[in-house]
Amino acid sequence: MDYYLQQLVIGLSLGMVYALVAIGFTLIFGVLNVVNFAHGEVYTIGAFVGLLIFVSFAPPLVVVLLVVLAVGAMTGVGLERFAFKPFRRFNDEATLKSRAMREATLMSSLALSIVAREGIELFFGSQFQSLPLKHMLNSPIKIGPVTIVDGDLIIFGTSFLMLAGLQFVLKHTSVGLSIRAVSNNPLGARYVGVNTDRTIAWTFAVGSGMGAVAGILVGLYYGAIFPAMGFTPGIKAFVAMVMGGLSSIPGAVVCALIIGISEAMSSIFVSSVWQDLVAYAFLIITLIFFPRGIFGGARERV
Amino acid sequence: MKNRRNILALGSALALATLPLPVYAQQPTYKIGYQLPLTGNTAQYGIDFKNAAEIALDQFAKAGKPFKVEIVFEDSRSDTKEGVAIARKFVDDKSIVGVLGDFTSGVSIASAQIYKEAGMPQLSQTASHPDYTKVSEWQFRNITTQAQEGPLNAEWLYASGYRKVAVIAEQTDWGQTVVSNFVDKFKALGGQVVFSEFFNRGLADFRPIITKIARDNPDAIYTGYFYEDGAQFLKQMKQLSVTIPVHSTSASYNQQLITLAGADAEGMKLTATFLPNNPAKNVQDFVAAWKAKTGQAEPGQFPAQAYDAVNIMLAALERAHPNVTRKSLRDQLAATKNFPGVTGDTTFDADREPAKKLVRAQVKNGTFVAVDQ
Amino acid sequence: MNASDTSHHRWLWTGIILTGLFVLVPLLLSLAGRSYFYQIANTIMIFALLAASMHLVTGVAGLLQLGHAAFYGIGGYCAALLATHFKLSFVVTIPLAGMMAGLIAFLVAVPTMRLVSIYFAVATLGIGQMLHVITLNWVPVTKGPNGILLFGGMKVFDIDFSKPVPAYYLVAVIVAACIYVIHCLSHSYYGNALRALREDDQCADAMGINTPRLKLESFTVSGFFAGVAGALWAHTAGYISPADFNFNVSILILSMVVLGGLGSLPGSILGAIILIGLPEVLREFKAGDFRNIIIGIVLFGVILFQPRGLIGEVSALDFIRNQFGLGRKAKNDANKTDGKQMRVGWL
Amino acid sequence: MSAFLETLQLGRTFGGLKAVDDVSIAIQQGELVGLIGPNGAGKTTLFNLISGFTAPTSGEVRLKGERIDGLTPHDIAQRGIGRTFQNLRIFPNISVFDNVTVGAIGHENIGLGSILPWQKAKSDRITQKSFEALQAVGLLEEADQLAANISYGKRKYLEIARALAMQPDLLILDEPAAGLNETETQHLASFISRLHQEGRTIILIEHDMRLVMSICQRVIVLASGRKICDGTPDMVQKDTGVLEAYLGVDE
Repeated sequence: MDYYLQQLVIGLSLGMVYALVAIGFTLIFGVLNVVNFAHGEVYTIGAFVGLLIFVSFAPPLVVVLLVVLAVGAMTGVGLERFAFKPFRRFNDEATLKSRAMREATLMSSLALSIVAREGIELFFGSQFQSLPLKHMLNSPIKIGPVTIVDGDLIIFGTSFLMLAGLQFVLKHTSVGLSIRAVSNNPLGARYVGVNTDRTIAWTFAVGSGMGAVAGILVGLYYGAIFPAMGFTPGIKAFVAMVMGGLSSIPGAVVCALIIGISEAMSSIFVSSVWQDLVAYAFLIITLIFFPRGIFGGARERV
Repeated sequence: MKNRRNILALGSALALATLPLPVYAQQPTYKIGYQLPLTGNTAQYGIDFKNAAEIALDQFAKAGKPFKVEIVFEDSRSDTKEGVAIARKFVDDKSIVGVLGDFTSGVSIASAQIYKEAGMPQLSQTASHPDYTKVSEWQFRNITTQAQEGPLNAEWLYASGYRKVAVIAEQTDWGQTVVSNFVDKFKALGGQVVFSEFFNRGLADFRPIITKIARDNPDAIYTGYFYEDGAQFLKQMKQLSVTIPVHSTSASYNQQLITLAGADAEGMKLTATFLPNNPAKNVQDFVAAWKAKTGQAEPGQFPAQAYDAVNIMLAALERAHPNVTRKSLRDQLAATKNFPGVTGDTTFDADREPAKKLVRAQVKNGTFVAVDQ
Repeated sequence: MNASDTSHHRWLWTGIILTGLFVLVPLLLSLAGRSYFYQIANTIMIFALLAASMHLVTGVAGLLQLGHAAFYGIGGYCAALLATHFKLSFVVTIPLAGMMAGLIAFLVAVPTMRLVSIYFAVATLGIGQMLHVITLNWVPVTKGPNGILLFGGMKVFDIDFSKPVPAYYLVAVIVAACIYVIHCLSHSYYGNALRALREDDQCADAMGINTPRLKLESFTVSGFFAGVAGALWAHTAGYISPADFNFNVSILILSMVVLGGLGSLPGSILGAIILIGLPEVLREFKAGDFRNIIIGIVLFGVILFQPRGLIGEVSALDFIRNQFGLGRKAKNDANKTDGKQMRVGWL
Repeated sequence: MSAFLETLQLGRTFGGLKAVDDVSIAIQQGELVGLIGPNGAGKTTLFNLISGFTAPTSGEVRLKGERIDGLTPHDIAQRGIGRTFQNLRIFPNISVFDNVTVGAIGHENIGLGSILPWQKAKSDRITQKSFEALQAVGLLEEADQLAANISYGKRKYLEIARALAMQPDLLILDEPAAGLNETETQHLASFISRLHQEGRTIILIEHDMRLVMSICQRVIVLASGRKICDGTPDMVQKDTGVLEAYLGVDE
């Protein structure tokens, strides 16, 4: 029994890691309806920036997270400026929603992600970076029969804060209002005086800042910071987003947890090499049988 | 509609063809090709090889031999496509008489097909795939395969009193041999393998596997991983308060393992062919040169492997001199006997496999030390 | 469809292409005396076929495909397994590998066909990854990470096709034939039907186009040709492992199609030449460490400044005017124009 | 004689909303029928029900006596219903000619086998039909331009040409005059009349009352998803129910 409980807890913490990445990813998709392939690299950049700060100044974790958030937000704005904005040449509805733009930005963000990953690799090498071990978030905490680490609590807390903060920003600030407006109807928002370009930049700032924070947190959690670190969480976040109905952030978070738990639980029955199959199977099943996401509520975006 | 394609193909072919071909001086300079990953996911290994090779070449140049040797490094990115292109390139260059590399077995084997066809001796420092040396008589390797290491470890674990063992290894060609060779011998000795599983390389989270292993409560865990996965595994074992003794192979021998895992690496046992604190002069010379060149800590198993591979090649060249051809170099390589390398004495057997002496080591106080036998 | 596709130009161009492919390029390569160029040429041709097969499904039919490498891999594995287990000659394994890949593509396509745009892309990504995980871990059949080594060589009628020059001709003949078929498909009214899918599949449906069937067909055909490419790779390289068919390869092929211009077959082929050739050229210039970044930058630049790729979808019906003088003729002689004269469509 | 196209108690609900409610209409061969109604009356939904874009929740659609509800749009199109769209839906990145061929391709039901040499007759028929359709709408000059590059008014005709290339038995035009100016509308009216005189059966959905009243023999009025009037233009103009529906008078 303890064994199953322990696997469940591991699955939960795995799911929380995916959820952390999925929040920013889903925000950007939900607003713009574009896939940001470079989100995984923003995550990696967050981890490397955090690592540099730790190595150079060794400040408290909170300070690092804030700096990483800021750097991530700037990266996001830059990313938007170079990979997304040029394709919104016209601000009519056809352009904002066109498939051509979606696919062009998918490719442009992919191209930038190659540049970013190769750049990091060139600069730092492709190996795991050595991280001062004292900064790692993996001190075990025993709760009854199961063991968790302090990082689990921090990641849970951060995810919670992000979700709550995001809800607050979206519901109670003017930036949030314009983000929601652009998400619903970019052209309409523009007609009523919302600065679409600035709002989209804000969206990228918020989403990428969150992605970067996820990067450093997960980096510290596993003690593994390396240029290709963004790929797997990126794909899992993607799957979570699709399962959750594409534009629903709480949906994506719940689905991330489901994926994490399923992966850990699957290793009870089969060899862990098949673990990745779980997420992909979920993806395909969702797409084929629940095209609106497993909660069904969200609007279908086709 | 294929017109443009051909014009471009012609254009790029011309562009490549008109590049200046090197002109060779009359003095005997032999060229060796080295294909290795200098970019991509495995670049860290390739860069280490390059450094080690340059140290070996440097020492050779200072030794005042009657001929010069040049090594041509080409980046394969651990990508088969690029590996075979490099192989063709080396084969084309008539002045290249022998080839070192590649890093992964896959790229080494795909390139080996070309070296086989062209008759070019190839010596890989790390290709451990059982089929690699079976490609042809032109393939050599300087790494002890698991056929040797596995049984040795099985005996060690059995002698330590362990009867129930869990085995995990990465899902690669190498990992497969780690498991099969160990398990066969361990069962033959009368031990029991209670758990055996593979994991995908670069897996961040080993906790589900560790929890599973802990449930089966083995006496020890035998692991086939490289240092990065190893560090993750050891850290997460400590995190879950699992204290089963861990044994590993020479592949995890790297100072970085201890840097990454810290105190969690304490106590891990492994077999190795190279220990930097071996007092032998050649080892100490290499370690000193390595530290001076790279500014890093002691070299790990793989750079030492590459250093020896280069020196074995150079020694074979020296024996073949002055009638150096690809064929004569191959024959001299095959004749390598008791070559005194930093990874121990190397002799190639009839299958062009090295026989090496493995030492038993352990992580103690943040460093690898030999275990008295 | 291009202005030059008039009937005599057609033969001229075909002649030039075939002479170039089978006489001039080998001649030049032989003069250069380096089998290296043959190797590059082979890789380029195999990837040109991959890009062309993806062109059909992504460029023409507009189905964004992120798992193409999986079909390439199925072809490679099928050929390698048939060759090692049943000692079959490549003459047999190559078409069989194509059919196998086509069959799997068909099975994959049946449930995913009604998905649209990004949903479909995500599904192909997921299925591609699943197939990769399966080849990597289904050890009893695929030998898993050990890969498959083909010891046999490629001897038919005493010609050893594992030597660079015969291998070049073998690959050139097969790739040229396959690309010709793809060309016929994409430059026919069938191709127009696929383009209609790309532009607006709902609308195409209302025009009487059987969109699910067309999607299914184009996906299957594309899978078939990817499988042929995989078999060619397996036989010419002599060794395959799952690493040859991972996600990065899918992205590489997609990049070729996008770089050359979505919807343009010559563009896709040009993309293959650049993305395989450029790293090698940069290698010559000792730009080793930077070459992957350069590729990323080139790709980005093309997407940004040449949204239609290097050779975008060419203005489609120049050829009508050239071929039939319809523009002018119609004015004077509109009612008399005989449909029989207007042979358009495909070469 | 049964009607050429008829809907029997056709209904479609979205959520609780009855977009189309118990609508029965019958169109005879060779008629030009106008379908009008205030915004949100369910005109386009009715249209989508007929052309198979939306499945009905109740009732049936019959074409030449055969049920066609529940069939896919391409099946229905191949049975002879050609349509245009309310918001122009041309294929922008291919040429005007290629746009039109798509209609003919649909009619010929082109498949993978059609690149085979002995299928050439099909291609020739497609070429001819497309050419004739382009000629009919007067767009031959623009044949090789990208569809995205021609003017708005011409795109309207392009859409009609594409539908004509389908050789439809019934042509459904969804607000063809939307966005056109006075002169263009005039021109369109005479064009539609000509199509009708050539013997085509046409349903015209339109906002522009004058256009409908001037060329249609019969007008059907929808309001709140229901058919409230069906008769000659004169009758419809005098009908109080129609007036109420348009003026928003409560019942």
